Order: sequence, then structure tokens, then C-alpha cells
Amino acid sequence: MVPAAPSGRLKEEIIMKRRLSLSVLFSLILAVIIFPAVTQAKDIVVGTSVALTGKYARTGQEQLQGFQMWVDEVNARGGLLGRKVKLVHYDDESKPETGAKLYEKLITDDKVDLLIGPYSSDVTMAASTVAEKYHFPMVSSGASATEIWERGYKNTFGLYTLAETYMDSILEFGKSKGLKKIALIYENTAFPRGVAAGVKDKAKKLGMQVVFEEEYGKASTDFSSMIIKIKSRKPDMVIGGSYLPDSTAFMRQAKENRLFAKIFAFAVGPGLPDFGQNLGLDAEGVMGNTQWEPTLKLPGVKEFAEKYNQKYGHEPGYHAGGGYGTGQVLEAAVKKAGSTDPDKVRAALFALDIVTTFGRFKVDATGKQIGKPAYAVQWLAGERHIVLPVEAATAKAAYPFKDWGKR
Amino acid sequence: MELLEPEILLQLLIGGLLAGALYALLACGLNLIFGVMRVINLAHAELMLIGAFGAYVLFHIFGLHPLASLLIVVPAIFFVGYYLQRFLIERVVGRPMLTSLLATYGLSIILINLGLLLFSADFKSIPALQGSFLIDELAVSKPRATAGLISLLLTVGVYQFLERTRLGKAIRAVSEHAQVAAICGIDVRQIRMLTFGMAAAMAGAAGVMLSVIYSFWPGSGVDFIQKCFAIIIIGGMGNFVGAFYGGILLGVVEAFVGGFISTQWAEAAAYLLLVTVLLIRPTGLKGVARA
Amino acid sequence: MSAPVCDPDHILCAWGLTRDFGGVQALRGVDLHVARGSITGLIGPNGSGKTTLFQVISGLDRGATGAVTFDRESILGWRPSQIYRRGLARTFQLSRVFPELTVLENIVVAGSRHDRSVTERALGLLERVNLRDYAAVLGKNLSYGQQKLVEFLRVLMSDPALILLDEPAAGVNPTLRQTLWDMVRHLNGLGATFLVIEHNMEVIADLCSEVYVLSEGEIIAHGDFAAIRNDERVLEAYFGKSRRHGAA
Amino acid sequence: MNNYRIGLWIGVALVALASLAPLGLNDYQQSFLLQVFLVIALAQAWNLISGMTGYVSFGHAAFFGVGAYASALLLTWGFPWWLAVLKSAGIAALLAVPLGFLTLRLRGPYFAIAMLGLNEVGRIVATLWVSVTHGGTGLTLSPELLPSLDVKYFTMFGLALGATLLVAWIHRSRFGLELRAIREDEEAAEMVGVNTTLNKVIAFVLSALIPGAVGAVYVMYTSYINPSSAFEHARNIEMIVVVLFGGSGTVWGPIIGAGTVMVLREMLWAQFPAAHLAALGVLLLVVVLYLPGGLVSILRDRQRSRPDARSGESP
Repeated sequence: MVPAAPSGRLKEEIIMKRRLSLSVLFSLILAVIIFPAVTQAKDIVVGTSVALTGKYARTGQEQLQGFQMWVDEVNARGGLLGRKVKLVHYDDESKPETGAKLYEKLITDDKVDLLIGPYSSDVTMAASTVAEKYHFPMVSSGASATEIWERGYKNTFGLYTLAETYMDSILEFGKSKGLKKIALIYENTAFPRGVAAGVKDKAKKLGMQVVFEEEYGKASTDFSSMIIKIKSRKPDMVIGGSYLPDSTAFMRQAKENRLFAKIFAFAVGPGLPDFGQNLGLDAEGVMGNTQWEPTLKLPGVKEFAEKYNQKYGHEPGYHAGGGYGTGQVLEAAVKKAGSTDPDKVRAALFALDIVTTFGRFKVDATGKQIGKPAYAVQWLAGERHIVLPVEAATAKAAYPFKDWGKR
Repeated sequence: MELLEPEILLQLLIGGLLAGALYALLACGLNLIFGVMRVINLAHAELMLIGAFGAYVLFHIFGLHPLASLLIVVPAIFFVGYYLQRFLIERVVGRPMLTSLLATYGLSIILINLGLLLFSADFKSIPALQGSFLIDELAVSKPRATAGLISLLLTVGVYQFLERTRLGKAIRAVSEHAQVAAICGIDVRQIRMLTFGMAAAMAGAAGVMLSVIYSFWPGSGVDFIQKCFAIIIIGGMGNFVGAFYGGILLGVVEAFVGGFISTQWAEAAAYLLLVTVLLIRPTGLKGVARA
Repeated sequence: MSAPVCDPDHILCAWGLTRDFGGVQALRGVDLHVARGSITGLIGPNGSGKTTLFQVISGLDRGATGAVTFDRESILGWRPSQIYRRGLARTFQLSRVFPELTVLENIVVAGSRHDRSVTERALGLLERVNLRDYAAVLGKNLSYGQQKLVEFLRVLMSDPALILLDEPAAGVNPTLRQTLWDMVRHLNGLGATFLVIEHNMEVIADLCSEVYVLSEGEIIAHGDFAAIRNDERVLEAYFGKSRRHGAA
Repeated sequence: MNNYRIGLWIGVALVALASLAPLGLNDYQQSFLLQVFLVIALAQAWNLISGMTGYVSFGHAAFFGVGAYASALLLTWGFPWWLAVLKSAGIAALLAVPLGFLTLRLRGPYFAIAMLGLNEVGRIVATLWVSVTHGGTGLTLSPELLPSLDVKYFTMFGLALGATLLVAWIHRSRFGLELRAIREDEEAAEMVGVNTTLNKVIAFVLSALIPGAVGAVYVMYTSYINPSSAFEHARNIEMIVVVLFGGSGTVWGPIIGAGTVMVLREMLWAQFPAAHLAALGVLLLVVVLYLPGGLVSILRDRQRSRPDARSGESP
């Protein structure tokens, strides 16, 4: 750390000049203080934040596209209460703290009329507290951890089937095949923990045994040590409380390490088209769950799926369906309330019992979804099919999972 | 306990060694830079990701196998590093440590966010090398084995280059005493550019190796750079061989902690190791304390 | 630890000081006694361990064994700041003013915390060496000679009983050098004791009542200048043919 | 009029403005200011240890995180908000005592990296200590537990003001002089009677106290905390950037830096998170390469290289 020698007179002058121009530049930056733009009073402004970057980016994007389709359609139909609907959205970077800040901004700065929740239970936990603070009802599309509705809040309304029930039908299926030993892995955040709690509970009821259980961090991409351990416990089923990137990485590394089980099932990941694209043939036979599929027989599903495919170039996953359904729920609630007054909208949401493109919407006194069933999917011949429950199935479940060596 | 079965221990060990070789490749480059320039390059992991995304682009546009893309990516990143040194790093050499830390940190933020704009935040992966070799009952992951061995070869190659060739000796001379080297007629500036280019190329190669093992996104660098810090502290700052052993050690420790405790603890291993080492030996294990 | 008793006439006593740097012995059992009120010289070839001895006595190097008694207290292992506050101050061979502190701050920082007149005193010292106009100049902007002088003034702030000077005149121009030696003499007159490392034998001869000669970590001679200048071993240490271990 | 007076008057004017601001601003603008104060307070804390003593900390967010978690837990256990703030600050400071003694033995890059490691260790503890922290899920605070926006605003303002005054006082004090001497040459400082260890540890503890309190108020503001938001690496960097941008080791630097960086962020963050960070990166490079003294050095450029400069004044 040797200090510079004192410079010559001329050099000092040059430095002074440079400093002057720099100071002008910085004062310019300072001068361009943009204070929040005023929103037009006549539009109904719907605010949301979704993950456009970070771990939940892929799913967040789908959800946002679902919202946007609803906004376009409702405006094409002449708007809501005769007013145009405008969507204000931000990127929460998959971070709960950013989500909380953004909902604060949406409510107090953008002064939105209606709120849609963020993607992931994680971010929703934080965002819902802000909504609660301002007594502002928020329809949450992408969250399903029961924990969210166990805090006595009155402003969070869920669409998704609860995380705890995600794996029920798959576990029952495993039981019917005489399987006993379960290896359970999950991310250390709200939703995956909810899934895991549900699995442990259900397994107990079914008399199955969790022989391996481990949490992992949100950024984990390396599961090899974990897989080596799982291998030594020789489980019949491997169940993951996961999102897309981790479930994909886990399956890839399972193959590399020749981990074998009769059933592989993951939350979120296998329900998305990307899972099959990324893993190719290795996705074959992997089970997962879904809130919704474009093949479901519900009003408007086919039309929505087609339009979505046209607009975005791929078939919608359940996050897109959820986004779209959320719009419909909001629409119904506002119509029922006859205004966008938060108190009236809240009352309407509590009272609502409708079937949207996404399925039935009915909540209990805490705002928790109780009307909607869960479905299990499986990747078969490069496509995603509903396999459980049997009434809604579009294909018969393949069993057991084919050993890596025999593919 | 089933974990103590030799087969599992062997699996963990192999996994750890292979991961360690990749860490070593990255950390040796970082230490090379520190040795010659006394600059801690916080953007080192982003140079690695340039390599990963390079391989990704080449694979998806030209269908080039990642191993083949090494031949294109590595020289390209050499030049990236060479000119980075010339136009940016050169200006902070010899200035206080904070200056170079912040300059390279600024560079790293810029690179990450350019990456986000270009590639979005989706996790990318290259489905090229997959599956495993079977040695008896032992499954050895193909991508990991390949990446580990190539990393090892490259690191050893660079080491031999530093030890044996004239240019390598010049680099070591500058690292040990820049002024004396200058007096002996070595073009120190040129050597610095070559060094940074070389270290960048090593990082780029590590990136290509990374791309066949893991999925990655523009923000993936953070974990790696922090692990590299731990490695160079353990191995001694500026010490090439130390960084190599440090990298291998971290890989093995992570694998065993992951195996015996949990993956979350494995992620913590680097920092716990780092803090412990600093508490026992304030200047690192083989450190040259030059502030 | 039972250190040998230091003669009350001696302000500083060292016995058997040994400093080992991983096999290289920089000091090997150094015995040194500095008489109260004296100006004692410390000479020896380059690399003989003079600066290491200063490092050990002033507490910056706490890896030595042996015993050091300053003013009847055993100070080996004390923090340098404790030793300084006890009344033993030193300067460095290469000037170490604080580059981003002003000259005044450079001097004030060495004063006692509770002394209200610290600033006045510091300005007074600057006055004496004609540096008062430089009070607000940053340390790094001084010439090297001025820096060495400021460093010397700095250690005077605590009224030290013993001052170790490590080549105080090296790199200082002749005028300032004279000012410096005059001040040393003046302070000595007021009762301060000095231990001085110096290469200029004329200065040593002129200034010092007693001289210690260090060679390869050992005291090979001591006494008045006349005595050591004729000592065989000293001559050999400086000019001798038999340079062991190639030490320069 | 001398610089000190001008600074004093500007300071008084700013304090008056900040105290009256809640009357004329909506909730959002008020919470924007709250965040500016947050950054100022953190930056001053960093300035106190790193700007003054030269020990560059890359992990001061560790104390922020500790304060945030302590406060979240204390609130859920029923403590009133002000007691939660005080206790959180105290916990952070207490933790800093042994940590200071351990880490401040390290020099240069070793200290910087050790602090970075410490921050990571904090994150790991918060992640793995599930029974207390709920691990990665984090803690949400029910709205009833939280004080009103005005209370949080003025508390954060108080912290920013307090931190600034503390730095200003230290700057002019003998303690500050000793810290700066340590920054310039630690051995020489020790050699002229400065107890460097004690001084460093005191500075370290003070600089941990502030983030502890700031974290405590922060969690009341966001009502949510998880390991990655409490021990966020970006927050460390933000402190450093803000201080360097404004001017390291000065009283006004962190304030000017915080103002500029926060306005820039407010313009960009919600719409263009990537662009916001990239801009921060460019800004950082510009400052580091062309303006090592920070913005303050533009405003006040006194090159005291000649004897005709005025005497007896601290910078």
C-alpha cells in the first residue's frame, strides 16, 4: 500500500478538470430522480410479482403468461365493471424479501386495485404478511404450503391443492404394489417441507417406512453424496419435495450413480414440459404431481391450451393454468362484489364457489383451498400423462421404473 | 453402520476426488493471478461461467460436443483474460487490496447481469455426456470422471509449463519478485497479461467441465468463488501447488461430510474449514502473508 | 521468571537474548547494559542482528527468549504500546510516518491521551526543527529527511527515558542531520538515555560514551570507542576474511 | 465560513427535513427514505471499522443478520419493539467481542476473507438451526407484532443519525486519530503507544452494534427474514460500494454514497433488476478506477502537499 507521489501542477489541473466533469455527470444522475408515475384512475390495476429470475424463474414465467392471457381476454371482452384491466408486474428474483418489498410497493406506491400472489410458497409467506398488514386481499396462484394459512391471516386466498396432499395418490399406488421403504428428500423451504410432512404422515397411515430423509439447500445442484447414501438404504420409492432444477439434477445424478427404485416421484418438476426436454429418455417413468393438465376435462381447458400454445409456442404447464384460473377467480369475485373495494372483494372471495378452467375454487374460513383435487402424472414415451386418480387418467401408470442398465 | 462399508467409502472418495480436481483447476488459476499480480480476482467464477455458456451455445447451435468445444472456448477465454488484464486489471495492480477487490467485483456484477440479459435465469445444462461406467458394482459417473480427469491433466500441464518452460519460469520470477524480474529483462506487463489470460483459460476450461456435470445459470459463480477463497486460504495465497491440494481436500471433505452428515453440511464445509484454518494459522496453511 | 538483577545505574539490561527464525539464529545470547544518561552506540556489519535486537527490546518481536529489564522491570513479552508508555521509545530504520495523517497528527498520536497540551507541545517541537509550517501537510508529502525527523519528534512526545534510534540520520540531508544530532545531545543533557544504531563512525566516536559491537547475533566487543576500534574481533567482523555462512 | 460550519448547517437542514418528511410523503416514499437511512447506518458502521482502521470487512452483514434474527425471535416471544432493538444490538455487539479478538489478528486479504466466511457461517447456522430459525423457510412476523411505519421510520432515522454522529465524533477524537494511525501503519502505531488490539476491537464492536440494531428494525419493516436475506452477500458489497462511492474514512461520504446509490436503485430495481445491478457494477468500476477518494473528493479537494495549507485541522 504505497501512496502515490505528489503529482505535478499540470497533472493536478487535468485531474481537477476530470473531476469537474465527473461531478457534473453525477449531479445529472442525481437530478433524474423519477418519482413514482401516476397511474390512470380509470383502469383497474392488477398487481403481482413473479419470479422471472432465480430458481423459480421458469415456473414464475409460466404463471405470468397465464395472467397475461386472462388480462388480454378480459379486455377483449370489454373489461371488468366496464373498465380496462391493466397488469403491473415485477420480478421478485425468487427471493421472499424482494417479494415482500414489491408487494409493499404495489399496495402503497402503485396503489393497485387487485392483488395476485407471487409464485412459490416461500415468497408467498413473505408477501402475504404485507397484504395482511394493509388488509388487502390477495389471490395466490402459486402457493400450496399449509403453513401459509395457519397464521390466522384473513387476506390470502389459495387456488392450489395443498402441498401436504401432493403425494397421497402416488403413495397409495405404491402401497397397492406392496412397496414399503421410502427415501424422502426435500428443499428446506415452505412448500417442499409441506410436501415432506404430508408424505411422512401418509406413509405412517399406510404402514410404510421412511428409511431415508434429508433436507437440502435452495441452491443445491449436487446430490451425489446423498444418492450414494440412499442407494445403501435400498428404498422402494424415492420421493422428492422439489422444484424444477433440483428434480432434474437429481434424476440425472441418479442415473450416473445407478440409483434404482421402483417409483421415482417429484413435486413440481415432472409436471413441467421442461422436465422431459432436459432429461430426454431419462424422464421415462418418473412420476410427479400436477394441479392441472391441459388434458383435463374442465370448462375452457381445451381452448385455453390451444390459445396458449399458439401464443407462447409450447403447451401450458399447470403454473400457466393456475395463472389463468387466478384471473378468472378475481374476475368472478369483482363481479360478485360489484366493485374493487378490498373489503367487498374479500367477502366475495370467501363466499365464492365456482369452477374455473383450473378447477373448483372454494376456500375455508382461513382462505385455504378445499375444493380442488390433486393429480399424479407420469412421463410415458416422451409425454406427460395423468395416471392418477384413475377417473381422470389419460394413460395407465407404468410400473415399475425401468432399471438404468436395461434401457 | 452401512456408511462404513468399503464400497460406499470408495464411492464417496472417488466422487470427492473428481469434484476436487475441478475445484483445483479453478483455484490454481485464481492463485496464479494472486501470485503474480497480488490481485484477488472476484470475477474468476464468472470467467468460468463464460466457458460454461460458451460450451452451451456451441452445443445448441452447432451441436458441438463439450469436449470438442474446449478447443475453441479455452483459447477464446485466454484472449478475454489477456485483454481484461490489459485494459482493466493492469490499472489496479499495485494499488491497495480493496481497489482490486472492488474492481474485479464490479466486473463480476457486470458479467453476471450481462449473462442474465443474454441467457435469462433459467438453469441450463448440456445433455451430452451422461450415465456411468460400471467397474464391477461401482458406478462412476461419466461426466464427472471425464471432467475430473481433464481438469487434473490441465492443472498438471500448467504446473509443468510453469516449472519447465522459459516463459513459465519468467512468470514465477515475476510472482516472486517483480522488480528483480524487470531488471533481468522480463517484460513484466506482458507476463501479467499472459498470466491473466492463462488463468482465465483455466477458469474457462473449468466452466466447460462444469457444464457437463451440473446445471448452471449466470448466478452460479457465487458458490464457486467462495469455495475458491476457502481453498486458496487453506492452500496458501499465491501458492499454485497449495491451491491444488486445497481443491482436492475440499472436494473430498465435501463428499464425506455429505455422505456422513448431510448435503447441507457439505455446503457449509468450505466455510467451516476456512474459519478453522484461519483461527489456527492466521496466514493460511502455507501462506505468504503479504497484505 | 527470575531475571538477574539489573544494576541501578543501568536503565536497560538484556541477558542471553536469543531469537531463532526457523533455524537461523538472528540473536545468540546477547548481553547488553545501557547506562542511565548515556548515549550508547550499537554497531556491527549489515545483517548482524542490530535491528532484530531493537525489535525484541521494543516488543515488536515477541518470539525471543532471555531476559530484558527496563528501569527495573522485566519487559520481555510486553506489548510495544505498554513498553512505550513505560518510557522506552524507538524509531525505525526506514521512516514510518503515517502517510495519510498530517505532520501534526503524526506527532500528536504519540502523546499521552490525557495530556491537554499535546497539540501545543507538538507544535513546539516542530518549531524547534523549523517544521511548524508543515503541521498540516500530509506525512506522505514530506521529503524523506523530513519524514525521519518527524518520526524522531514523534517519539519525544512521551518524554521517554530511553530512546532507541535505528540509523536516524540515514537519508537525511547534512543540515537536518546536524539539527538531529544537536537535539539528541540536548535531550541527553536533560537526562534522556539513547541507544543508537549508526554506521558513521565519526558520529559514534563523537557522541557515544560506550559502544557495543554485534556480529552474527553475538556481542563481540563493548567498551569505549577507542577500545573497540582496536579490537581484533571487531576488525575481523567488519573486514575479516573468514566470513562464515556467507552472511553479508 | 469554514467547511466544518457548512457541513454542520447542511446536517441540521437534513435532520430537519427528515423529521418533517413523514408529514408530506406517502407510505411508499416514507419507506424509501427508511431504506436510505438503513443503508446510511450500515455504511457508517462499515466506515467505522474499514474506512478508519483499514481492516476491510467483507462480512459485516453477519451482524445485520444476527440482529435481524434476534429481533424476529424476541418479537415473537412477546418483547416490545424497542426492547427487541436494544437487545438485538447488544447481542450483535457481545458476539463481536470474541470475534473481534479472533479475526482482527488477521491482516489484509485474510481478514477480508475471514469476515466473508463468518457471514457464510451465520447463514449456515440460520439454515441448520431449524428448531429456532425454521431454517430455509424463514420467520414471518404477524402484523400485530410490528410497530407502525412512523415508529420504524424514526427509529431507522435515529440509527442513521446516531451512526453518523458517532463516526463524526470518532473522527475528531483522539480515538479516531489512533484508528487512523493503525490504518496507516499498525506496527508504528503500536510503537508510539497505541494499544492497537484494544482500539481495533472497540471499533469492531461499535461497528457491529449498529448493524445489529439496523437488522432488528429491518425485520420489523419487511416482517420476514430467512437465512439468505439476513446474511445476504449483496448487503456486504452494498455497504462497501456506498462508502467508497461517497468517500471512505469521511463523515459525509457514506451519506452522499447512500443517497446516490439508493436513488439509482429506486429508478431501476423493480423494472430492471439485472440492469440495476449492472449499473452498480459500472459505477463501482468508475469510482475505483477514476475516483478513489469518492464523491466527497470532488466537493472538497484540498491537496495538502504544501506548507501554505491551513494548520491544525482534521480532514
